[in-house]
Amino acid sequence: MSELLSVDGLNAFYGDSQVLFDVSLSLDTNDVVGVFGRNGMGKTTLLNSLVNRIDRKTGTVTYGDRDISEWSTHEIIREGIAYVPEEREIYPALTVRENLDLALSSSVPDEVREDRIENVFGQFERLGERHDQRGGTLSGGEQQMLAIGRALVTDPDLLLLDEPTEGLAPVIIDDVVDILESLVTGDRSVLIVEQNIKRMLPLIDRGYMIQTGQIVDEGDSEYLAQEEIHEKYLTV
Amino acid sequence: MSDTIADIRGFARGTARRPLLALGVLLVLAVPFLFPSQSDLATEALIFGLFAISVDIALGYAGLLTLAPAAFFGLGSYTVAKIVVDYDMSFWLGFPVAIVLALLLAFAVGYIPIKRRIGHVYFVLFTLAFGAIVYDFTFVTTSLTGGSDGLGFFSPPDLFGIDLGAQTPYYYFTLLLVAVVGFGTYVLIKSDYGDVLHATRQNELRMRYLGYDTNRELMIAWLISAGISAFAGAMYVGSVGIASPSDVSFALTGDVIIWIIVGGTGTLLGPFAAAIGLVFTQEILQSVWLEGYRMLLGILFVVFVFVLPDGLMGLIRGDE
Amino acid sequence: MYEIPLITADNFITYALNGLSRGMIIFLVASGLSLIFGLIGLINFAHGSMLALGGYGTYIVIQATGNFWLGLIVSVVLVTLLGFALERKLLYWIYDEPLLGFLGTFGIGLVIEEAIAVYFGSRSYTVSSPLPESVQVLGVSYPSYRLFVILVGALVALGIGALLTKTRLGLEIHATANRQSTAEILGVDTARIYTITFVLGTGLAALAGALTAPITSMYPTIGLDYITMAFLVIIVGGMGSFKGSLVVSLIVGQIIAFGWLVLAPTYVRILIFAAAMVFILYKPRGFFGKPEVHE
Amino acid sequence: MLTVEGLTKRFDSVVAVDDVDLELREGEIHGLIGPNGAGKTTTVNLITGELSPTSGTIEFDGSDLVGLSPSSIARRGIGRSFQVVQYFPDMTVRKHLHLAVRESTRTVRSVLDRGADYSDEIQEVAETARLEDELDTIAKNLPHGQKRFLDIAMVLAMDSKVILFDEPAAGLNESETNEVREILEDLRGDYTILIVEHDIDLVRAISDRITVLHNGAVLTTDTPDNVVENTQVREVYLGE
Repeated sequence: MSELLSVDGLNAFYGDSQVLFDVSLSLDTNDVVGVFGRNGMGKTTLLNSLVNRIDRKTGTVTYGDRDISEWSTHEIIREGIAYVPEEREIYPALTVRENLDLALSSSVPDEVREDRIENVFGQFERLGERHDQRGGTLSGGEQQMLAIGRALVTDPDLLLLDEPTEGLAPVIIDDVVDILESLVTGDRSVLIVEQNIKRMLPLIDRGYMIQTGQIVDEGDSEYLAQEEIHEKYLTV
Repeated sequence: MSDTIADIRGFARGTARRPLLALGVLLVLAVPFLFPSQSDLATEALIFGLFAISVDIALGYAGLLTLAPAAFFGLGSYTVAKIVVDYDMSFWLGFPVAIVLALLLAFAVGYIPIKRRIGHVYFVLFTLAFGAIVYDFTFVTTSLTGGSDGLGFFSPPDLFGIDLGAQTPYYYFTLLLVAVVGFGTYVLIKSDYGDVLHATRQNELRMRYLGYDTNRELMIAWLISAGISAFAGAMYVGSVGIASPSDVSFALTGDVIIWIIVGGTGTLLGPFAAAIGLVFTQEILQSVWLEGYRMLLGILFVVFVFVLPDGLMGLIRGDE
Repeated sequence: MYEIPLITADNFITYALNGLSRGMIIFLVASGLSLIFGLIGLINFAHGSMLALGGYGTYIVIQATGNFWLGLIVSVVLVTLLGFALERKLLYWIYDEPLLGFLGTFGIGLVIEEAIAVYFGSRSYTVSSPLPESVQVLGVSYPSYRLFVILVGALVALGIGALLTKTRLGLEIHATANRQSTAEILGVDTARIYTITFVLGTGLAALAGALTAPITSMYPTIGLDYITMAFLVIIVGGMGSFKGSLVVSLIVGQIIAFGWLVLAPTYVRILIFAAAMVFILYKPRGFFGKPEVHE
Repeated sequence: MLTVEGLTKRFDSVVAVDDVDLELREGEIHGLIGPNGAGKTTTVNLITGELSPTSGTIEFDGSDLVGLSPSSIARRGIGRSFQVVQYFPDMTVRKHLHLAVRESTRTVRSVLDRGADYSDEIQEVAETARLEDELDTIAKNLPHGQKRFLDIAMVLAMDSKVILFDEPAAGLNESETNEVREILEDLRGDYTILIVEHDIDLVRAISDRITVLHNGAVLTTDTPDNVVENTQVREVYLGE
């Protein structure tokens, strides 16, 4: 397996405040990697810094064999990285179809475009049924599906998922986890940040623990399944 | 290059500070003797300097982006002219009346936008509309304002046997008042109140949670600014002898904003000096290239906005 | 004193058409301003000077060639290019600073206005109508050129409306205006969207200037009068709302046309500005709600 | 000291804070924890007057605070710090503290009040907040950790009786977090403190009692040890 994404010595700042301290991690092609930690520990900031959606950072981010640390967000996305933000960020006034269409680059030819969108509708039937409905009228679970669909429609090589189960009712979390399961089996690399480690363990190959902006532990899913680790980094 | 700037900066702030200041004071005092033909212009320059100071309080210290300073300046000049020309009453009565009217108008206009925190963008547009209304108003209310002819002509009366209608006495009269009001403003801004405004502009949220009623503090700055603008307008009409729509025009508002940006927002002295400097520059340039003056002024302004947004005072002060 | 003219069926139609053509010009100015504000958040004070350039540019070409239509096209194209250069070289840097954006465009507007004054002097210029004849509309005889202006305004409204709601570009503009950072993570080059929108808005202002030249006389500060009105139109219409700027422009056009029957023009202006002040205080999002371009 | 009863805040259809009861006893340090979106910051914003509650009462020193503006609540003696440090970038540390002392001590609110010399109070507060050597530093030049101390110092300078700390350790490294902890320890007993914090270790170490919020409602209020043992709380945090 070859290394797809590598992060080296990443420090991230919001205004004056330093949120990440010397974070290094890597992800191989077709790997599914999790980053776990309590709220406020820097998980979202980590993903935001990978796509340069943050005030200031130092350190390098290498994707494939290219240094993308200084690229602008849309350039990184167009390179084949898709990002599902924590707050989903669905455009409320646009229809489901328009939300998906927007994510497809204008260089994608019309036929392919239609196919891709239909693929997403095949995967998420509920979105297909609601293709003409405005994003703002969807339920929380449907919005999460749309957010994921919006990432998948571009057929990305690397998928970044920020707390896909956050703020959802337990039943809906089950649905979302099912969806994630179907995603991670394909030949696609995924980086998930989550608080809810137990639901994610079956999905991931490897994972990191993050605490106050630092990577404090790492290991395969078996290692991370130990209760002591959860005790130490995740619970009260 | 930067060494030279640093040297000049050090010179202006250090050893040369007092002598420079003294030289400036002497020059200002000696204007009627050195350049007798320029006394009127110097009077105008001083008044505009005070006007720039007053607007700097609102714009530079309180962060209220107003596009209506000329409305208050004009209110000052029209009030005095109205009282002298139409009501045939004392010139002196005009001053307090002008200030009181300006305070009332400023309160009426500013109360809701300041209280509701409508934000910079809306405040700019709100005052733009207000300024446009006041300007239009001077044209249509002919019986009140004289329409496009304005209200004139008259001369200020004698004071202690000195004819203020003459150039030199009015210059010294203006100098005295500008010095007193300007110094008073300086003292006020150097007191805790200046820090309160400065802090409010930098972080209003923090100020509120330190217990400051920031609406009230901003309102006070807005009123002081309007009052002094009107006072400057009142002095101005004494010098030119006529109140006319140009006293409330958007062009005047544009000028005062240019003075403030070129001099440095929130520095008082900078806008004051820039106003005086640019009034004289205008006079010199106008004799050379009459039509092009304002274009050059505009280019200067654009350069300041994009290259030196802190203004001349910012350049002298450096990064403290 | 002002004489109140009688309203007959005939002159009612004439006034309504006058209001419509005036409203269309205001709309061309306001919609560009509104697009730029809605997307970038820039209070573009240089917008009025683009209108002035459009008008004077047309005049220059007419002096040289005698052809109004050529003048219209040339001046709109040149001003649009100027807008492109300004956005890429200057304004781009100050989008994050609303104060500098306002001051910077104010300064640029001043320079352009004064440059016009240097070249043409402060006297006003008029351009003779390229369509001097009149035609019969609804039983009244009405100047063809003004009908042409109404037509152009309507076409622009339809065209921009379709651009915003039906095209890929419109989708990207909506996404950028609504939440720039989200558009970026969907791969939209938002800097490019900013440039396109600014240039489009500038082109509309230039078009308004060229179209208005045969109707009203031109003077160097003509832009200021138009943008003051246009700013207030977009406040009442809802900043960034394309539909809002169209509807309110047309209403203001009618208010001016019929208002002049009963009040001096200046009073009509004062009333409109006063109404706008009330809107700023109590309904700052205007009639058409949130700043939304894509409807 | 400060008693919150039945506090509820609705945003449209969302209930951000749901019938919360909270009592701050005089001199205690009270932790307020809960997962994201539990309503911690909203609760703080309701107490300080930033938001007005849909229903409920907030009683302080025998009077109801509901409906008062943030500035008048602050003047009554409730100070707060912010998640994102709030300060005046271009002013010295001394000026910050001067402004904070001034508004809380002056009785006549006139513009021309030149202000007394508060150097004693400033010195004392600066020492507590580990800033005694930085009094003449311009705030924006302080390292982030010391900006955090400055935020805290301003609240102390106001001479508040109750202090609400909203994530005082956010964005700090370990040694800075320890210093914040020491500062809080120094304040114990002199002030009544509510602390909202993600750093559970810090909250556990310092609090006399902890209230856990979940989905806007109080899950439990108890001693730190009991809260940690509480199975409900553990479930909420692990999301099981």
